[in-house]
Amino acid sequence: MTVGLVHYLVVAAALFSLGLFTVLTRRNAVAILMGVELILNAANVNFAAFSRFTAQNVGGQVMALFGIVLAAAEACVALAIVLAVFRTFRSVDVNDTDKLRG
Amino acid sequence: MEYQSTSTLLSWMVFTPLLGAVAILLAMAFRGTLRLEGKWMDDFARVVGVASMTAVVLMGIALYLGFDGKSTAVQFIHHFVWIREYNIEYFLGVDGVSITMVLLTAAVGFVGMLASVPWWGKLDDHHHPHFSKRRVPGYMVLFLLLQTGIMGTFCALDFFMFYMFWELMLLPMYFLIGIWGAPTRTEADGRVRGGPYAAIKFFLYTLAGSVLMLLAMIALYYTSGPATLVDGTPTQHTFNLLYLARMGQQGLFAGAAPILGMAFSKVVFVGLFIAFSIKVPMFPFHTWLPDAHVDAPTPISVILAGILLKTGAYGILRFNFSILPEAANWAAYGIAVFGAINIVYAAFVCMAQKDLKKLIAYSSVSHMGFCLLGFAAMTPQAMSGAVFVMVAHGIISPMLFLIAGVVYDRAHTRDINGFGGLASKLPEYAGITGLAFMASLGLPGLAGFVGEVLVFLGAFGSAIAGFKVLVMVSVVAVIITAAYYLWTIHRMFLGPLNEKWAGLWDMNWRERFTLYPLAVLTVLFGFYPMPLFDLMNPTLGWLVETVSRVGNIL
Amino acid sequence: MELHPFPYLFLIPLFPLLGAVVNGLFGARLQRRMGKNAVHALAIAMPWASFAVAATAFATLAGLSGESAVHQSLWPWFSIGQFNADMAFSMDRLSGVMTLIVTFVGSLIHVYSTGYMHDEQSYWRFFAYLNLFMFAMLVLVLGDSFLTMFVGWEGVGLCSYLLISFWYKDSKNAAAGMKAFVVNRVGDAGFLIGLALLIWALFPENLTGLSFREVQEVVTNPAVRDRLLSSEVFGVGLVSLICVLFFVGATGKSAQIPLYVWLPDAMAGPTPVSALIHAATMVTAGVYMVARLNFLFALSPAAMTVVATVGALTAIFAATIGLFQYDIKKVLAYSTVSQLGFMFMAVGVGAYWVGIFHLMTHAFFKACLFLGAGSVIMGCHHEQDMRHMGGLSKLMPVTAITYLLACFAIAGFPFFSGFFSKDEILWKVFDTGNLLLPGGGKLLWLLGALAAVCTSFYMFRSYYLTFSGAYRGHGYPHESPRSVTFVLSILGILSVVGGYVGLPILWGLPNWFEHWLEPVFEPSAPFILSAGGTHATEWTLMLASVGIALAGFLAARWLYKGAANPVPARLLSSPNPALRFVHRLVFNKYYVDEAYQAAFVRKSLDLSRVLYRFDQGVIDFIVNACGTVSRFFSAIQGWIDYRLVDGMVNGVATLMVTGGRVLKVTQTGRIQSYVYGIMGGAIALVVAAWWLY
Amino acid sequence: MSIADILFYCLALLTVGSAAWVAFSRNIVHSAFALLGTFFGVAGLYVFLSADFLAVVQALVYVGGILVLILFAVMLTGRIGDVQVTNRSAGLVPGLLLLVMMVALLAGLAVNTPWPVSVPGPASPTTAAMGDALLSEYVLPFEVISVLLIAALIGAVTLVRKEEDR
Repeated sequence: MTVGLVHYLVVAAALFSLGLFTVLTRRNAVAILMGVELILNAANVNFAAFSRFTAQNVGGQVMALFGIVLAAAEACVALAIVLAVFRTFRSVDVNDTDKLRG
Repeated sequence: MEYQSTSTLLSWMVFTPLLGAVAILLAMAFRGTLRLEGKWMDDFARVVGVASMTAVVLMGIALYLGFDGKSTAVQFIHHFVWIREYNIEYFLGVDGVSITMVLLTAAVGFVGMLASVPWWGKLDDHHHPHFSKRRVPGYMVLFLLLQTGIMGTFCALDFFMFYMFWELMLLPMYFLIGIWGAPTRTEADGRVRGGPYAAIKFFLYTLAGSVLMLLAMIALYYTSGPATLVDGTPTQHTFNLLYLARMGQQGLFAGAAPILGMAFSKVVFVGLFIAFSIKVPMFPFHTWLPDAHVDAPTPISVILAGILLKTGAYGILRFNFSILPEAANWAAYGIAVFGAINIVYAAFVCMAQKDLKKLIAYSSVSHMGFCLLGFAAMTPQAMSGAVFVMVAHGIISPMLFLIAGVVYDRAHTRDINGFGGLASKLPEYAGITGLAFMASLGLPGLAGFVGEVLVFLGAFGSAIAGFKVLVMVSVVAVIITAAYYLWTIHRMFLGPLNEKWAGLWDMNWRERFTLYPLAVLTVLFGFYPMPLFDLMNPTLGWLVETVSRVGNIL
Repeated sequence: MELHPFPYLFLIPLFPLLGAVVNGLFGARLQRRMGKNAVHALAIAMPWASFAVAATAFATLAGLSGESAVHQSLWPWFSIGQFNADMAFSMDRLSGVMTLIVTFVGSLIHVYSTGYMHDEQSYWRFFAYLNLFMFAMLVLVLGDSFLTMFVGWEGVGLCSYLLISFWYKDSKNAAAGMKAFVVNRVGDAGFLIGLALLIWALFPENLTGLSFREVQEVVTNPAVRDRLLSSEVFGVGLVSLICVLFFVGATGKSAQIPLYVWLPDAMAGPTPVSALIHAATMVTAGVYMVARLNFLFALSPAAMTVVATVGALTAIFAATIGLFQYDIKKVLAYSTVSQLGFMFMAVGVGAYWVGIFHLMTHAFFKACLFLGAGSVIMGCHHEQDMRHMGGLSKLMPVTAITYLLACFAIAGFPFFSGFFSKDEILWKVFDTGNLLLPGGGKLLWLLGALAAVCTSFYMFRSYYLTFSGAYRGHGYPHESPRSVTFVLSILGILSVVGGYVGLPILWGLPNWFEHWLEPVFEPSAPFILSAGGTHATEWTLMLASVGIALAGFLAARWLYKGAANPVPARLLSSPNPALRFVHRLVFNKYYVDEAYQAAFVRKSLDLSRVLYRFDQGVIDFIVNACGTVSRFFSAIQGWIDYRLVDGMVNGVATLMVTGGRVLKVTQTGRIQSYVYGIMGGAIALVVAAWWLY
Repeated sequence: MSIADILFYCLALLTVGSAAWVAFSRNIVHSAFALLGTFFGVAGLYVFLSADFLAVVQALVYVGGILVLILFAVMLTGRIGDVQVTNRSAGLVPGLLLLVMMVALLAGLAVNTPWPVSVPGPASPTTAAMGDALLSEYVLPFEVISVLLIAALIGAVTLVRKEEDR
């Protein structure tokens, strides 16, 4: 059956879930970042898919563009945090960094 | 536009003690600079106290000389608007009804002051400092405040002002009994008694009464008809007692809207009557008096018995009888019955007393019963007799309490059976006590008799037939009174001298200064009561005439 | 009744008052510094001075017309509307006689007291009280209005209280004094009610004042009299109720049947006191009062009957008790009660002047008897029991003679004063028609005669017991000093001569006394009826009374003359139990005292205790209960306030804390758990949105 | 089933597979490289969606920038030589459960909702259109994004500065 919007949505859903899974189950902060990146990509795929199949204009793609830019900024800051955390905690294990426990 | 100010003497009489009190307080405040320390401060307070009371007595004499007994009008008026919004006026005045009480207040106040000054005579207070040496400035300030309160109560002719002075009287008395009274003690049967207990009981009891008076005041204010303030501004309602009396006599309150379904004037009458009868004290409300007297220091008992009880009786005359004549007629027989109960019941209870002061307190209850009987009889003789009983009792009961004070200061006990044969050791004291007891039991030729016989003879002639029976019952009390007084003399003074009291010494000059003037007054009024009757007869006659003319239409 | 101003009238009561005040206030110092003579000099001078003034007043009175009175008004005492009484003295013929008796006998007794009380420490106090008593008695007698008389009336009661309990160190005397005063007060209460009734009955009849004159004018006016007689109070005739109430006052003062119990105990006082107060003056006040109100009493036969019968009963009752008393003063006390009974019998039947006449003669011989007894007591070193006396006639001749004269007088031997007055009484009683019971007079006469027999018997018994036979006492009795014997002799003579003032008309001799008092009792005269006794019956009665006197005398002489050492207590040891019971009953005064004590005194004490417990238990309990109840409620409010309201506030706080603690767990610090949270929330929202729409 | 569809499925499979590898791999380095596959897969998808400019930017920014950055991070923090570079995930079971539930939920949602699908036009270059859109319709977000980038830049620099001058 021809590739329609639904297919893209399913793929994006899969990407999103895998990303989420990574974030939840990984103990390494960097792995979590990777999960986040997967989630963001899923979102951008959806944007592009909708722009293509429903909006007939490039609005969706502009949003996706912004998504990418943001992802970059976010990754950069996140990694900076990870490095700072690594310097103070000597480890990137998420469980060790629970200083803010209540 | 009537009742314009004629003289400010009354204001001076009411507020001189207050000025004295303020002077003492100021001296207390600046005692550092004035170098008034300890003993000097006490003496200063005493001098100021005695000075202000002497001033009040002198003004009292001026008042007596200036007072025209013939007219029934109010004299020595000092009247100006005080709180305009509520038509409250500063209205002092004195007429036939209150002149005797004002003079009595001045006299007994002076005697009370003399009794609280420990000069002129030895005081045996080695183990417990005599009350007149403890915290003297405070005592003097409160004493003077009390005097202002009482004088104000008798002179005030504005209901609000009357109520204010009525409350002012309570507070100093509470402290005087509480602090300078007897220390707290637990009696044989475990009941806690003592100065503070008595003070609280007195204060709350009278306060409960004055709450009713407050309600009555407000009720009267809002049903009173149009009147004018002293500067002519017309008003819807009024606190002016004389206007209220005039309205009452024109039947305004008799026709007013009923309260809770009962006639207005009856409800207000009962409210006021209960408030005043607590002070009189009347039979069911009298139990505060013996406790207050037993635990109060001597001069306070003098003031309490001498004048404070009269405020209640005066209130009945000034408020219940003048403002609500119909209700007065309706309640006359009831009051008389309570009066008779007062007389006989208290006389019998006196027989069972072991404490001298309690005995005298109950005898006061019995004597004040005569006033009630006299008021209710509504005949000129009974009314004048009743007011005379108030004056006579106002002279005799201070004597009795001073006598109790003399023996208490020496022997530190008031248990009558504990004494015996004092006459041989204290002849002069026995003589003066004999005179006081005889006056109190109504021996002819002394002040007590004049009032009593007038009340008896006057009450006999009252329109209501039941009075004859009440008088006959009250005459029984005369016998019982004689019995318990003589029995007291017997147990205390006659018989062999109880060696325990061999060390007592006879009266000193302080006691003589206080007792002998009263003794002279008792004998004088016993043989020559006319000066007093000239003062009050016209007004009381007019009062009786107006009240009985209105008749019982409720 | 015209009034003649007599400016010195107030001096009569004033002198003794002055004496009393001076001795009272400064007596102790006077006695210490100037000795007892100064004290009694002043004290004696006063009554004699007032006697002198009384005599002059009496003289001026003699010059005036019958109804006139010497009057002086000092100052208005009461005046309220219609009700005014002045402090005024007036002496009409009746009070003139009384004043003379009082001042004369009083002065004599003052002289006597100097001897009797010679070694008494508080000598000045005795004379002060004695003078005070004279003042009170004179005010009573000279009092112009009911109230002024009442001043004297109670003043006398006070002085008798003071004098009876003069030796107060012994509480028995003090108790006797108290008893006297209280019993008098009971009488006075009756008097007051009577007075109130009288006043309010007369007020509508425009009574102007309370003086006897004004009351008499109003009552004697016929229209008023009829209205009074017809009106009733509590179902009893108004006038008779008033009179009976006044009579109650009289019984209190003059020790008649219901209220006589105080007189025998009053013997606890010094003998001159008994002589003056309980024989001559005070006790006669009741008779004077009834005589003074003759215009009232005459109106109601009921009241007169009551007075007469009570008098007769008292006479016979007291006389029987007197038979067996051993204390000489007790004998005389009961004899006084009995003689007073006679006086009231006389006054009760309307023979007022006879009552006053007997009052006068009684004053003389009873004072003489008492003073004689006093000198005997003094002689025997304060021994009052006759069983320890005897044979004193040789040792104390003057006392014995005067005592004998007085006994003859009281017994009613002819030509002695007692005979004239007592015989007249018995005749008037026999001959009266005023009593309710027509034959009543005869019955009362019989009682009177019996009492007369007993009187003469116990008087001579006392004479023989003390003066004849051997001396049974200890110590050596001696004759009293001259002041005592002088007074005794005067009184002895008077008790003989005193009667000649009122000789019976029967003997055709001028009866000055009746003539003198006749105008005073003129308003009651028309109402006094006689049962039409003839001269013959009068003669027979006179002989009968002589016989009575002789009978008593002989019986006493037979029983007690030359009393051997053991008093012949025949009656005591007599085998017949009934007689012994009678003797014990009479000796113990019919146990009246104990009855009164139990009935009235103890009952009123119990009542007062019950009322006091009621007062403390019930009323005070209620007051304190209000206190505790309000404290209880405030405690509840406090608890509510603390537990609930506060509880809620604290509850919220603890809620927050526990909530926080619970939520804290979620802050694990691990990021993934937060993401779980987010995811859980997101899914929940999606499901909810989907489920809802 | 046209060639394009088959190609699309392979590409989709590549993307999802590498994503799964990223999720499940033990070794952090392996997952980093797996991420590369995912990014290229997504770029391919963009091409299918005729979003050519987007595909290029994706490849450039994600692969060139973010992936390199992650690799750096992995290297810097991995403490090579740490034998047990265990990347053991914690709580595997709930994660899987959540994964399946999420996929089911989203896919179900995607399939069931009636998307207002309109037939897509021919694939046309979109760069010019995107440029116009950026500077006309989306100028505000464009400016904001630039500010954000600056802020991120500064933030990252301050975060990793050396300790001593703080």
